[in-house]
Amino acid sequence: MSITKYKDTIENGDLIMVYISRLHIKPIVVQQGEVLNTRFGSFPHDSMIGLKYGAQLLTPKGKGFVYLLHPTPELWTVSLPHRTQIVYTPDSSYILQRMNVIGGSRVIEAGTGSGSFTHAFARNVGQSGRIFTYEFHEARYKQAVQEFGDHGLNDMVVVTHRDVCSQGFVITQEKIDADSVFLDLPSPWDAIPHLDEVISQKRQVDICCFSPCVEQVMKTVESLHENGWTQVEMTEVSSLVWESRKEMIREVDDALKRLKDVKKRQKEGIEKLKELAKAKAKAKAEMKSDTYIKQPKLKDRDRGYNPFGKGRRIAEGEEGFDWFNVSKTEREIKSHTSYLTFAVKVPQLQL
Amino acid sequence: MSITKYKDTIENGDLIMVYISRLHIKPIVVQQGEVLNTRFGSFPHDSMIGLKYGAQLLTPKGKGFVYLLHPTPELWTVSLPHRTQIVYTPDSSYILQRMNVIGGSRVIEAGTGSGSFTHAFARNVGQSGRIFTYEFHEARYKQAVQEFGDHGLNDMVVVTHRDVCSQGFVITQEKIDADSVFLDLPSPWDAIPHLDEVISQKRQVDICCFSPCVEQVMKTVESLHENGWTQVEMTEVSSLVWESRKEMIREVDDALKRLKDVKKRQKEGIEKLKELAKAKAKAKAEMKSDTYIKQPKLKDRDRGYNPFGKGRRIAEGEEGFDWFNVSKTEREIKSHTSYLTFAVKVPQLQL
Amino acid sequence: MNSSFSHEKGIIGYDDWAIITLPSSATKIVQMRKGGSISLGKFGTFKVDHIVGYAYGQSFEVLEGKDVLPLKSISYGLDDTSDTKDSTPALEFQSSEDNRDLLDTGSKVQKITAKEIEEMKKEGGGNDVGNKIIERIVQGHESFEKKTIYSQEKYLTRKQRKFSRRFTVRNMTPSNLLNHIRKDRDPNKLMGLSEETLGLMMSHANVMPGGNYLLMDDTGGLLVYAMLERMQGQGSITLIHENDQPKLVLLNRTNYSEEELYNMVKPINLLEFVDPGDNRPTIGPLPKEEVDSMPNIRRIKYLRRMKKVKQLNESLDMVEARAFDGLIYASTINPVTFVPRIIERMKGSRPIVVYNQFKEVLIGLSHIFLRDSRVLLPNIYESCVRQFQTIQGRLHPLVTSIGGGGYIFSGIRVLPIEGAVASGRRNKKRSCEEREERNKKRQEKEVAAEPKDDTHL
Amino acid sequence: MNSSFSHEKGIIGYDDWAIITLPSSATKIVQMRKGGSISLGKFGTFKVDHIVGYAYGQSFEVLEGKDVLPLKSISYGLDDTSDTKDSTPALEFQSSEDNRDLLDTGSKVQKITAKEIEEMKKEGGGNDVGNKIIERIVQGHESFEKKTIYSQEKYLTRKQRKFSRRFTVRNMTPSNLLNHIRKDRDPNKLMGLSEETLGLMMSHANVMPGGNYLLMDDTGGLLVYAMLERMQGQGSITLIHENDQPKLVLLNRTNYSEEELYNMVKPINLLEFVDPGDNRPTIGPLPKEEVDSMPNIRRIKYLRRMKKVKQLNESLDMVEARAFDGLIYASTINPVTFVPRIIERMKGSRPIVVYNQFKEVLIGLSHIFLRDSRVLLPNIYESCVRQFQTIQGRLHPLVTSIGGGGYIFSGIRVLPIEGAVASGRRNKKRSCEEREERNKKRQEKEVAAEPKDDTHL
Repeated sequence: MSITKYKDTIENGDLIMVYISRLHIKPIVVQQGEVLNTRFGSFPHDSMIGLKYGAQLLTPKGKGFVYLLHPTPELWTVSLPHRTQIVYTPDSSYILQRMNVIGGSRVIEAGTGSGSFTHAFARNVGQSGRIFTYEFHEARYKQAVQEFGDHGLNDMVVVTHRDVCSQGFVITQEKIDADSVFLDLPSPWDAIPHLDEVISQKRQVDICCFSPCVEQVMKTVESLHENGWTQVEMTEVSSLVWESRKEMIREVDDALKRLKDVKKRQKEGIEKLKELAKAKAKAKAEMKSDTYIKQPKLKDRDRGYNPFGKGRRIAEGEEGFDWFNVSKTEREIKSHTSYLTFAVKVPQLQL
Repeated sequence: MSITKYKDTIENGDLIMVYISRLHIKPIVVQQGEVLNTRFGSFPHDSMIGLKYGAQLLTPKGKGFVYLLHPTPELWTVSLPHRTQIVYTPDSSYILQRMNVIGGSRVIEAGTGSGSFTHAFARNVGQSGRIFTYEFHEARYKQAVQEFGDHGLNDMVVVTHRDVCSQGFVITQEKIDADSVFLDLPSPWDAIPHLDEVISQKRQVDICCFSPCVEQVMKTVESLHENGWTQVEMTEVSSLVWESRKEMIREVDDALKRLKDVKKRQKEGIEKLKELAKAKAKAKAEMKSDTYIKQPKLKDRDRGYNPFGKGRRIAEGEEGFDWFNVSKTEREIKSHTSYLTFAVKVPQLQL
Repeated sequence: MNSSFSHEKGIIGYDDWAIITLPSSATKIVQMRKGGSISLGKFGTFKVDHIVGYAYGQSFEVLEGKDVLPLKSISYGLDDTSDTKDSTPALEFQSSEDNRDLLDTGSKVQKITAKEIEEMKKEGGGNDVGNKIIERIVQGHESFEKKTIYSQEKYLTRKQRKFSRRFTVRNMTPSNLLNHIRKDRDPNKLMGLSEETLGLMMSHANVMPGGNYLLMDDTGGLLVYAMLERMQGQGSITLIHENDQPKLVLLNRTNYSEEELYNMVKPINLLEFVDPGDNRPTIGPLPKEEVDSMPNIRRIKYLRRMKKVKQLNESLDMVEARAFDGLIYASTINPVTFVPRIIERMKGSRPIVVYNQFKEVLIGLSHIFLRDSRVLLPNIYESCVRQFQTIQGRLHPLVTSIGGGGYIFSGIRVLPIEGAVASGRRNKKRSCEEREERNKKRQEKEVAAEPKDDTHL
Repeated sequence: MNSSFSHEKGIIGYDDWAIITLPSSATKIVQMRKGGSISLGKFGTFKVDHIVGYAYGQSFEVLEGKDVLPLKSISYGLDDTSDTKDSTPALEFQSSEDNRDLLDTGSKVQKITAKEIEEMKKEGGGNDVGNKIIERIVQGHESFEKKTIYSQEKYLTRKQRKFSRRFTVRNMTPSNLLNHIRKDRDPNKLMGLSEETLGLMMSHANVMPGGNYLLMDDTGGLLVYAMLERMQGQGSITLIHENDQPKLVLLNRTNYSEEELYNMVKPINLLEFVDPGDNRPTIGPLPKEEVDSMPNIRRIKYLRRMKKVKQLNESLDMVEARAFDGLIYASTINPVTFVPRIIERMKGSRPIVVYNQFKEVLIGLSHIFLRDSRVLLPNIYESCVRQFQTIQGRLHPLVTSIGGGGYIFSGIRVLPIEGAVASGRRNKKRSCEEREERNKKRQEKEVAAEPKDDTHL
């Protein structure tokens, strides 16, 4: 099977992505006789074989379930442990779009890193394209070779264990003739001078350098200019994930009604007032947070906080109340990945 | 009158902000006998005297109107011609908040520039505080002196015509003893070494350097470290203005109904079909944009595009249709003003 | 491989559609008609024949007689490094260390008049005219020497953008087409879509050769184009539209032939999509003899119609077989009520991507899918690119940019076992399990980071 | 001037409330009780008496015996420049040019055990323990020398944040209080409000000494505090609340006395505000003789009540006089139906500022005011600060930050002539006039920038 070609049915030996929870998606290779253990229960691989991709799978006891997903470069990226700096989808998708990496493109990538962007490159270039990817860290190189094989990318991807900054990009197997270059290196300026040997001499070549720090960008920009690259532009992708939420609509008239009620009761005499105070104190003691609000009778309910009676947590979006549809980011957001420095090199053809 | 103290009624000699349109707010000093000419008509100043601030004023012929607003530092900023780089409210409000510029603060500002931030500083420090502002460009200095006088800021603001980078901040009139410093200079690192002479030796001093380019920030950071400032942090304020808009809710069932209708008519024969084509061609010719859509009868209207009948522009939010409440930024947004580099200097008291 | 794909268009060729960038940085769409001329207005006119054969991305300078001179790049300001022999040599002038002596008196400082400039323009058509005008303007600027070197460069760049006669020829890629419309036409023609959001959609939807996609496209065909480029002639795009035919005006500016579009893009209207059984085409096929005996014109018409019938039937087959590998939805029809119906036609574990210019529209959709067990990982994504000026010593983000760029809702269509799981409440699906996980993490962090014993809030 | 204002609190004094920043960069609120000790948990304990008298902003290192040593700053990593005699000298070690030989095997490379660290901690209370632990950890790290100098520094900083015993004492400014709650407690306690949005609110509302403001504050009193600090004892804050008394828990952590708060902050409940005439207090005043003859406790109670009655009556007078200089609204009560009623109580040309965590809530309000001629310049504003790491050679924005920060609606209350202008349609008020202006500008720009003659789209 290949991550770059859809299948309908799960077969023995397939790489699948098991959705356990939103923050936990586990890639496994389906093997007869194996078992997947999760906190929701155990799932024998045998029960997966023959199911449709996307199927829900219950534990034998029916207590928990997972979904069996088809691998995609983006799901693969999400499922990765953060073992090295990963190029996430907001960056990778923009790079692919802007550099026009499409079927038939010939791409240089250095370093391979986690290999996750390699997957997206491979998906885009297809069988007629080619990815030349370089990794100088030996353990990572070996892992990449293994994974690309498992994921059916061998037709498109050529992995080389090398430090391109000192040794350049030339390989003996074939002429690279790249039209797209992606450098995710601490010092891209050491690699840039080596590119002329391997990029296309017949068409525009696009480059993108991925650097977290401004100082790196500055040196990269200088190196690109010195090496004849033009249209140099630095960019930064900001991305946000929005969750849709519901916020209760509390009307002022309900609050006024409640206050009037309080006032009326207050007028009903000191005795009553004292009881009230007790009830209030009790209600207060029972309140743990602002979201603990009163159980109103639906008939003549009060949309705001009602100090009489017992506190109850109202679920977000609960019926019997009015809600604003709102959106919210997560508490902690990613505010920076890397700067992307783009440039092009256009062969100066002589007609 | 003073921009830093509210009045209720407009008097002769007041500085007022005349709201002509959202993009045109004109500051004038009310003078008996003068006339303000706008594209909505002429407004004699005499008709303004005695009115309440916030009043709507009609032209003598009642054809056009303006609103007479009380000046505030923020309105003053909006009304300025863009004659020099202005510190706009999203930046200035954050700086004021973060540096805790409040009543009694003693502030150094260099350069004065358009003087607009000086107004906000003055509003914040009040009568018990002090702003020491420096401008090396003579014409701008003179204009600032004039404006601060007109706006009643003389009690709080001391303007000096000087190049602080070469001559420092010391003035003969009084001891500065600043606790807040704002530098909007091309090379703040030239001014930073001069600060020790004029900042408080008894309490924490906050500094903010306003620089558009990264390279300036780098040199500033270095200079701050060298001169004993700590807690150095660079920040950038991004701000957006959202307009609320309405987007028509077009339901798929309405579109389906229309297509069914078309199909029915098509079945009704070739003759009819031909007429239809003509009508369609006509309708199409009459459409100038996607927002030209059909005049539906409210009874059995079609929420989508209806190819029969005459095109008509539907106003945003028009009754008889359903609308999403949505928000939108302006077409062109401000994406960068300057980087703000903050730091503090804490006197190392010996007990 | 087919040479219609922009990727193959490395070299400027006849009949190509391309995008030209002017000195003002505005862009325009042109077609390379053999023997034709292309006018850049005040930036000059040149013959198509002179630029054909160069690589896309090449810059040129307009010379006398509609000729051109290839340039390595268009660059402006003091370090104008474009290697042209015709350029006037770099200007020499004094500059000031700061601008304290500079008075902002607007146009009064300029001694050269608009009329003089007009007359110079008439003198000739080449770039040297532009350079001469700039030289004269600088000489005519009374306080030019009082400016700092930075503001001199700014001034010079501004003038060069106005008067120089250089241009760059760019490939008609989906990104270049999008940016042309977004920056120089009207972003609303594309429902506000930005390049980065387009990229995000293509990746989230996993668009690749061989996929069979469902699409609603109210961007005039930009999405069709972006998908076609990635699919390289393999797979199909079933295009749901709401009129008698889809609006694909932008495809006329690309290099795809009618035949190529026929093979890849299958239009189907809403009614046919929603009710495929009831809307099968009822025309033909006629017996072979009858077709053979038709008059020529009628036969051609008949065959053309049958071709469409065949295409439609294939699409209806796919709808009935629920055979789609992804949904990309960019329509002004309310997705909240429609998308939940569409996804029944998709295979399992395939992505759903819904674009809208307004987040508010997608929030409702997201709420629905939070309670719908057919969709995993429902979220709204926003992506926004900031561009920086990279002139040495003056690195900073661009001061203004085009606002908006849209939002996407994305999720994965899955196949829940019927009855096995109550179509989960919101809390079930996200809040509980995840907030627990997240809170746990946070608490661990807090415990590690800070003592709890003496805190007051 | 009153010394309660945080501005006057330049020097750490007894009974002050202050904020302490720990090595982990977490913060905590403390009060400087004379003779008391403050525990920073694993970061040590020190005596209040040792830090009183230093300037706010001062950093310290915890020494043996709850003593402290003043430091110029807390800095971490290789260039730890804090000038303390007790610090162990900078460590010396090899580093690698790149990390190609480094294996990520997690905790296995560390030879020092958690137990050993615990034992070292018990040895003593001063910062040198922290430094010794760090030294031991580095020595125990098998592949530390295979790291690049950057990752060594990162590692060192991380360990210092965990084991060093330094802290900084900060002034209880509204910003510091806000950031403490936002970063180390729960942003929802402040309705998600960020420092930059708070600043924007204060400027848009033109908060200054002498102003008389209307306020709804569901942030626990943070807005009251921020306003008080700016008003310096002049003017008033009329605080509308919806219960028997306002919730101002945060004010207990500030240095304002009850008397100061009484003079500036006037609570009034919703009912009293909406219907001031019907809700005048009916109690007292009693004849002087009666008061004099009261038992002591009852008299004190009576006088206290009369003080509140006086305060409430003043507020009701202002409501009836429509005398307010600004509205700041940060309440969970739907502003859409309430704010249009409140603004009747404001003077002309005074700002309206409505905060909400969710833009969606403010859109409805903005739509109402687009059609309401009582409000000029209605808009929704968003402001967001990015923080950067400024370590030399590694300048970049922080990799993560706290999301959200809220939105404000802002406009100016004006006094339209009744009947003179139909309460303008949306188009009237904004779209037409302005779009015209804007389009005109854009067209001019386009005309200047680009020829129109040969464009195709």
